[in-house]
Amino acid sequence: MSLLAALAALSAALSPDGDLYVAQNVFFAVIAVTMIFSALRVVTTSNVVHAALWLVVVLAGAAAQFILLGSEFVAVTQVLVYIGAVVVLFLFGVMLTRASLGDDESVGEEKRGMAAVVGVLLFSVMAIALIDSFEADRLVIDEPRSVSTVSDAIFSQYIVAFEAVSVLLLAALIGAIVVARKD
Amino acid sequence: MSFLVALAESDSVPTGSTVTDSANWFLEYAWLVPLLPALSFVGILFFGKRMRYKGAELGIAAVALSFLLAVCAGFAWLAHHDDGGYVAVQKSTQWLQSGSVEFGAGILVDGLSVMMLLVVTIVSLLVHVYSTDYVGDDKRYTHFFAFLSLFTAAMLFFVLSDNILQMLVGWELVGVCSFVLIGHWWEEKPNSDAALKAFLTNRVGDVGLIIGTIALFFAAGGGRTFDTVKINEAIVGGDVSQAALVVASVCLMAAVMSKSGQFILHTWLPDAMAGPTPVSALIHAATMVVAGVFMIARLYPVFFEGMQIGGSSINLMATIGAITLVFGGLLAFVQDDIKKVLAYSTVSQLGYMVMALGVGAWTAAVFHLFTHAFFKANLFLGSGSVAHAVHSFDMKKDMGGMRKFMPKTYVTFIIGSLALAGLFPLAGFWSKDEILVGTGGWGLFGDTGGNGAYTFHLLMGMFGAALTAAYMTRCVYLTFHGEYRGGHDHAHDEHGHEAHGDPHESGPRILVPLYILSGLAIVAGFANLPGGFQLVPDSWTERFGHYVEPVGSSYFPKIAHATPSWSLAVVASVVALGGAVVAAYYYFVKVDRLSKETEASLTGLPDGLSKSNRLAGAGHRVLVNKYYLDHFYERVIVAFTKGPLARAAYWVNQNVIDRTVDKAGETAVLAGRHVYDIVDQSVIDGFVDGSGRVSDATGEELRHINSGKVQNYAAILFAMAAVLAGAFLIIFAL
Amino acid sequence: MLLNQFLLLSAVLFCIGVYGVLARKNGVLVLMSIELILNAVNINLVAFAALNTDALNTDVSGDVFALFTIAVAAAEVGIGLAIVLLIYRNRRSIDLSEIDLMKG
Amino acid sequence: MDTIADNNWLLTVLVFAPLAGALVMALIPQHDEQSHKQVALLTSLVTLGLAAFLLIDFDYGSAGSLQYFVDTEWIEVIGAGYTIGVDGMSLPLIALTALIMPLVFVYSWNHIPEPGNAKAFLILSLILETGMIGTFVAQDLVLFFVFFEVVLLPMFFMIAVWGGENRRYASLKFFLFTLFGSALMLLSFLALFFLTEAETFNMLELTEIAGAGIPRGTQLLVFGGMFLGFGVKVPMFPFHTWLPDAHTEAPTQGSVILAAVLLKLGTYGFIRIAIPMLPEAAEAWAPWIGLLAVIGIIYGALGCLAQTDMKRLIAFSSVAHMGFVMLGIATLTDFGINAAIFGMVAHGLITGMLFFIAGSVKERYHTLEIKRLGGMLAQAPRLGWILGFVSMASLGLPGLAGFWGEFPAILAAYNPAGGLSEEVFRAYMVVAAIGTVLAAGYLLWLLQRTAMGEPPAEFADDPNIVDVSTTEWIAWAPLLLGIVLFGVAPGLIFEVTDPAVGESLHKCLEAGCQAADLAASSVGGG
Repeated sequence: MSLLAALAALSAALSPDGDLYVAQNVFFAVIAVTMIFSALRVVTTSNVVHAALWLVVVLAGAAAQFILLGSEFVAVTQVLVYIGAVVVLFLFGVMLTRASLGDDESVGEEKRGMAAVVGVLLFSVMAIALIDSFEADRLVIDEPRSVSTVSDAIFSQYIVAFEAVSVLLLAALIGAIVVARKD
Repeated sequence: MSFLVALAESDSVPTGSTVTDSANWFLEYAWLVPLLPALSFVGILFFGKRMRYKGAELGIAAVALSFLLAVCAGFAWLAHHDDGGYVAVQKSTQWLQSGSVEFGAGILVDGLSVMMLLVVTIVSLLVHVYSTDYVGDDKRYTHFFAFLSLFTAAMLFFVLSDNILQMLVGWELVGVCSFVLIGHWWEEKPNSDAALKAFLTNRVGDVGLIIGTIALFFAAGGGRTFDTVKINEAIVGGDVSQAALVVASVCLMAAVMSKSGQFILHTWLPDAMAGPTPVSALIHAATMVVAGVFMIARLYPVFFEGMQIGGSSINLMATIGAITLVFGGLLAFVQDDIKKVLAYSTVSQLGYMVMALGVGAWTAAVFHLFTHAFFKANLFLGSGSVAHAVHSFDMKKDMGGMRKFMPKTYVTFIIGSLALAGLFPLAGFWSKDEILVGTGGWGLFGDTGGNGAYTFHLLMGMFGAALTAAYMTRCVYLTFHGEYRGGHDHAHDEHGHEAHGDPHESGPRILVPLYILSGLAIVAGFANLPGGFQLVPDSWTERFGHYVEPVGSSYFPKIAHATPSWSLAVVASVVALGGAVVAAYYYFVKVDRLSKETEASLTGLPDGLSKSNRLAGAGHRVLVNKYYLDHFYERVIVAFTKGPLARAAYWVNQNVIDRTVDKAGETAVLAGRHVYDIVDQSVIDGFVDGSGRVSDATGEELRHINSGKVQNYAAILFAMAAVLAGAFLIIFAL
Repeated sequence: MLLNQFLLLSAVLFCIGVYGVLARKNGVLVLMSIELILNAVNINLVAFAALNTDALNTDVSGDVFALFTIAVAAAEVGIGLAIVLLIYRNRRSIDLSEIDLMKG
Repeated sequence: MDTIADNNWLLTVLVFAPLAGALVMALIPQHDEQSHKQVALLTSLVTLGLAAFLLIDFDYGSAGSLQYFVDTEWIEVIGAGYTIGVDGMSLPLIALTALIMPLVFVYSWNHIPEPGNAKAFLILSLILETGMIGTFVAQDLVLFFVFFEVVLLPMFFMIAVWGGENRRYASLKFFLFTLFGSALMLLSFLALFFLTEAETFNMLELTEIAGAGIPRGTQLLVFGGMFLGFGVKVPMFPFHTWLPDAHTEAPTQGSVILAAVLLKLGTYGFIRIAIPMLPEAAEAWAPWIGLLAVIGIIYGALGCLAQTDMKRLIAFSSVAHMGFVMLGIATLTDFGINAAIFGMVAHGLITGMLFFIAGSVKERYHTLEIKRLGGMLAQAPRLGWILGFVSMASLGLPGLAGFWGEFPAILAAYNPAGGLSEEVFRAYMVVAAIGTVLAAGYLLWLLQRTAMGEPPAEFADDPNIVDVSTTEWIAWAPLLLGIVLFGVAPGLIFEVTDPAVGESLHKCLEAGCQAADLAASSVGGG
């Protein structure tokens, strides 16, 4: 059973008309708000471990959005790689650097102000551009894109890039070892 | 002998045109004349030190060969002219092409350029020979000869040019060679200062030359040509607007003023005496300074029309010349340095030439150029000979009575002086007389004709003649008569020698050039005996003008020719003689007696009335200070440009433009902070802190951007990206 | 659903990430903020993939790119953490404001 | 447009040969400095050989059209192609680049600046060479931009690592300035892409379109973006402040490359991209460009007079010289643009040479402070004479290369293109002509204070001060010869550039730009 179908079933339960699109919008809004809140926490909390945990929420939210967009394979990968591997890596990093759990980091106010201005500026420009350009585009997602389509694309059209990424991963692996080893 | 065969060849002259491209071999191949010294320059530069006579032999050989070629070209021109009239030979090839316009390079051989070839090569040859002795033990002997060759080559290149672009090249090359040669002894600051001054003053004039050249390029006839003949023809044909000609002639006049040392831009010329004497002879007699005069002569239609010479009684060029000739002559009076006397005399004589061209007496001007080259070179080399003996140029301190020690030099110097003073029958007399006639201002016993009635200029010329005779008398007296005042404690002279014993006569390599030049100073005048006096057969008169002046050629304006006048000749001679006699009386009688009575050194003696008369004293002071022009140039213009102006510009650079940029960067970084502070209600704190930062930053620019913190860089990066994207949006919205 | 709602969400996340990168001192936290940025990009990519997919046309390039990004992000975190670790070992601190090797 | 079928490989090889050399060097261990130097020199010589072959094989009869033209798809999605080609405008600059680099490597033979590490230094230089040649052959805006930016980083590192005391500041300033400029430039490129209906980055097509269909106001803005991008690189007057710092702090080789080639990327951009693609806007901007150019001429000269440091003085003189180049470009006539290209080459040779000299002086005297120097002619006569010679060339002495960049630019300003005000440009002409006097002033003054006079006491018996060494001779001789050669026979360059410039302006004319009607405007005057 595809996740999207489950979603449809859920929405049927919620609304008597069983309108998939309304349900999608509702889910989007809920997840988006959660993500934004969690993201804000990630960048504002003073506890590193908390930040990592908030990050998990954002990543999970992103996975949910992928499902809404009909891209199940990406969603699954997101959960596996990000939540499964990357966040764990972060937690290890926190432990190894002994940024003692719950340690307050005092951020210079000057920097926050500067960063906030840059962020807001960036967002406003992007928002204007996006609203201006994609006002009319609607997404109609009835069924997920199958994994086989994605795999076809990866192993035909993007085979070279795929190989390059694998080399990159290998190189990163070796690089990380070289950089981090103790001698 | 191939050249004899070539001489015998007759020239084919197409009818109806006054320019041909096929002629006698020596005329067609006249470009060899500048090429030889140029090659010798390269040769001496690279191999000179290894040669037996350290490169001098190569230079002399090349210039001698050039001289021979020039002589042959001279004969060929005579034959060419006799055969077909005044038909210039032009050989041209493409030099470069830009904007679909071809720029040629070539030679224009006519009477004027052939005459210049002769003058330049012979003076240069003699100077070369003279130099082997004069700078014989100089440590940069080879180098000296190399640049002497290049100097000669540049001048020859200049006079042969068939287009003004090429003339510009030659003109500047001459300038740079003079820079090198004047600064030959660059160890001493005054010498390098003089070299710099010469070059920079010329450069100022070059602004005029560049603009004038460009104006002519676009203005003349079909447009877009530098070809001298085409430009001149267009002007003669009336195809060029008067406005363009006025602009061009005034601009070119500025160039002439700097190069030919006309009043207010002449100050570099006496300073240029810092160079070795042979160089001074070459610069002031035959080459550099007459370049300006030559250019006027070459582009005469431009000036004739632009300055409206015909039918007038005053114009810019003639007036500048007249002022120069008088003021230069006055300055020559107060100099103690023999070379400076001659330098100011050159200024004055150049004034004559420019004035002559300004009043329309073309032939007279060019003829004066011709004769002046010989007697002035003679005088310079003579002064060098004396200075060589006493190791000084100071007439009052270190000379006097030299005729006893150096009788041969004395004789040649006297001949040169008389020729310069314009006394009959030496060269200067004939040429100066023609100039005075040419002013057309003489109406005493019948009108002499000419291009206008330049009476004022005639009077100035007369006065100048008297002055010339007088200051040369003073110079001769101070140098050669009276008691020998030298031999006391000597400073090092330009060679770094100590003087020892009495001065003695110079050697043959110095004397022979002097003999030749003084011989020429005697006979050169006969090249252009005035016609109409019935003293000599008509076929002997006005030979120079006949062969040199492009009368009837398509690139020369229709100018009127003055008729010689007995009365004027006599009056002018009397005036000159009068100047000489007054000066002779003062110096040879009064001063001589005074100095013998008081046994006072001449250093303390007054020149003329300056001690007894306040006004005259003030005049003397003005003259000694060279009309304060140098003060003006150095203290005011140069000092201002180098000092406050340059510093101000630099200050603006560092403190306004740079600071603006730094501040912009700073502001970009600080913007966030300030906004935050204001939002955070700590306006006062923020203000104080911020102003502290600003004042810190004045000492250390870009400090905040440059703090080396990664995140600041990243902030700038993102902020700039946002701003750019915004700009992009705005462009799209338009 | 509108395309824009995803894009704007992504923009918000992106800017929050930028803020984090600029404002945090702790190296690990900066890396986390970078993850936020990358995720924002991923949402964009997948959204466009969804836009380009209909009955006639199944262009899944966006999905593929998102996968690549995830892979690259993993590599980046690995290297980034290794560097943080190294810095910590050398300087006993991972405070970025103390890292000014590039200072002139 | 595919004019030549064979030899298509030539340009690609020419561009990427230095990069290949750099790759080879990356494999050689760092301590083996000798082989690094050898490989670098060899690579640049091979490149020079290829450039020489290009010079020989180039069809001069049709110098106006692109040759060795390659047009391959590259990034399909955005319509960017791998489009390269060479015509008379770019040929001299390619040759200049290919000539300068081997000289830099020869000079590096025993002048690797502190703190050493020949490997990195030479590899960066080779990458620079690829970037520079690539910029000159690119016929696609994206490709052009990529090469343009490839140049930036190696130069940044060269200054930041091997520079003088204040190197961080200078390198950062250089980086920020140029990055700022190129960002705006990229913006303009994108605007061109979207605003012309063609949706292409192909420079030929964009030149054909010549801004048709873009409203005038937008054209002006887009040109403004390019103006900033290229103007910073040139650098033009108010954006020049990075240059003296960068030059002063950069190692000798860096200064030479910067002066000889890098600055030309900006001016080349003007004549290759900005003006042909937006002729109408160019006409509107031209008086302002001209104004900034003449301000630059005077201002640079005044700046020079105020300097106490030899290298900084030379750097400021670049501002003045590039002012002449920009003045030529601003006239929008073929005279002017030809002069500009000549000026670029001449300035490359002359100022490159001056920086070499400054480097050698620094090495001998350990200072470049003009006050402390003196008497070079006495202690190192050949060095002194070369300085004198190059100064003469730099101040625009006829018969040497500098003249043909200056004089024709002034000439062109007398009679600018049809739509431009004659009065304004004639005023510029006079100011520029006065600039030549100032140029003579500061250069001769420099010469007098450093080369003439007696050697100062502190250096009088310094055994370090020796005359020109063999490597220096080898590195310098081609430049010196070039200065004389192009001074005596300027046609060598003018005849190559003239057809190309004519072609380029002709296209403007066809596109409705009111460029110079050459035949009609022949009678000037008053």
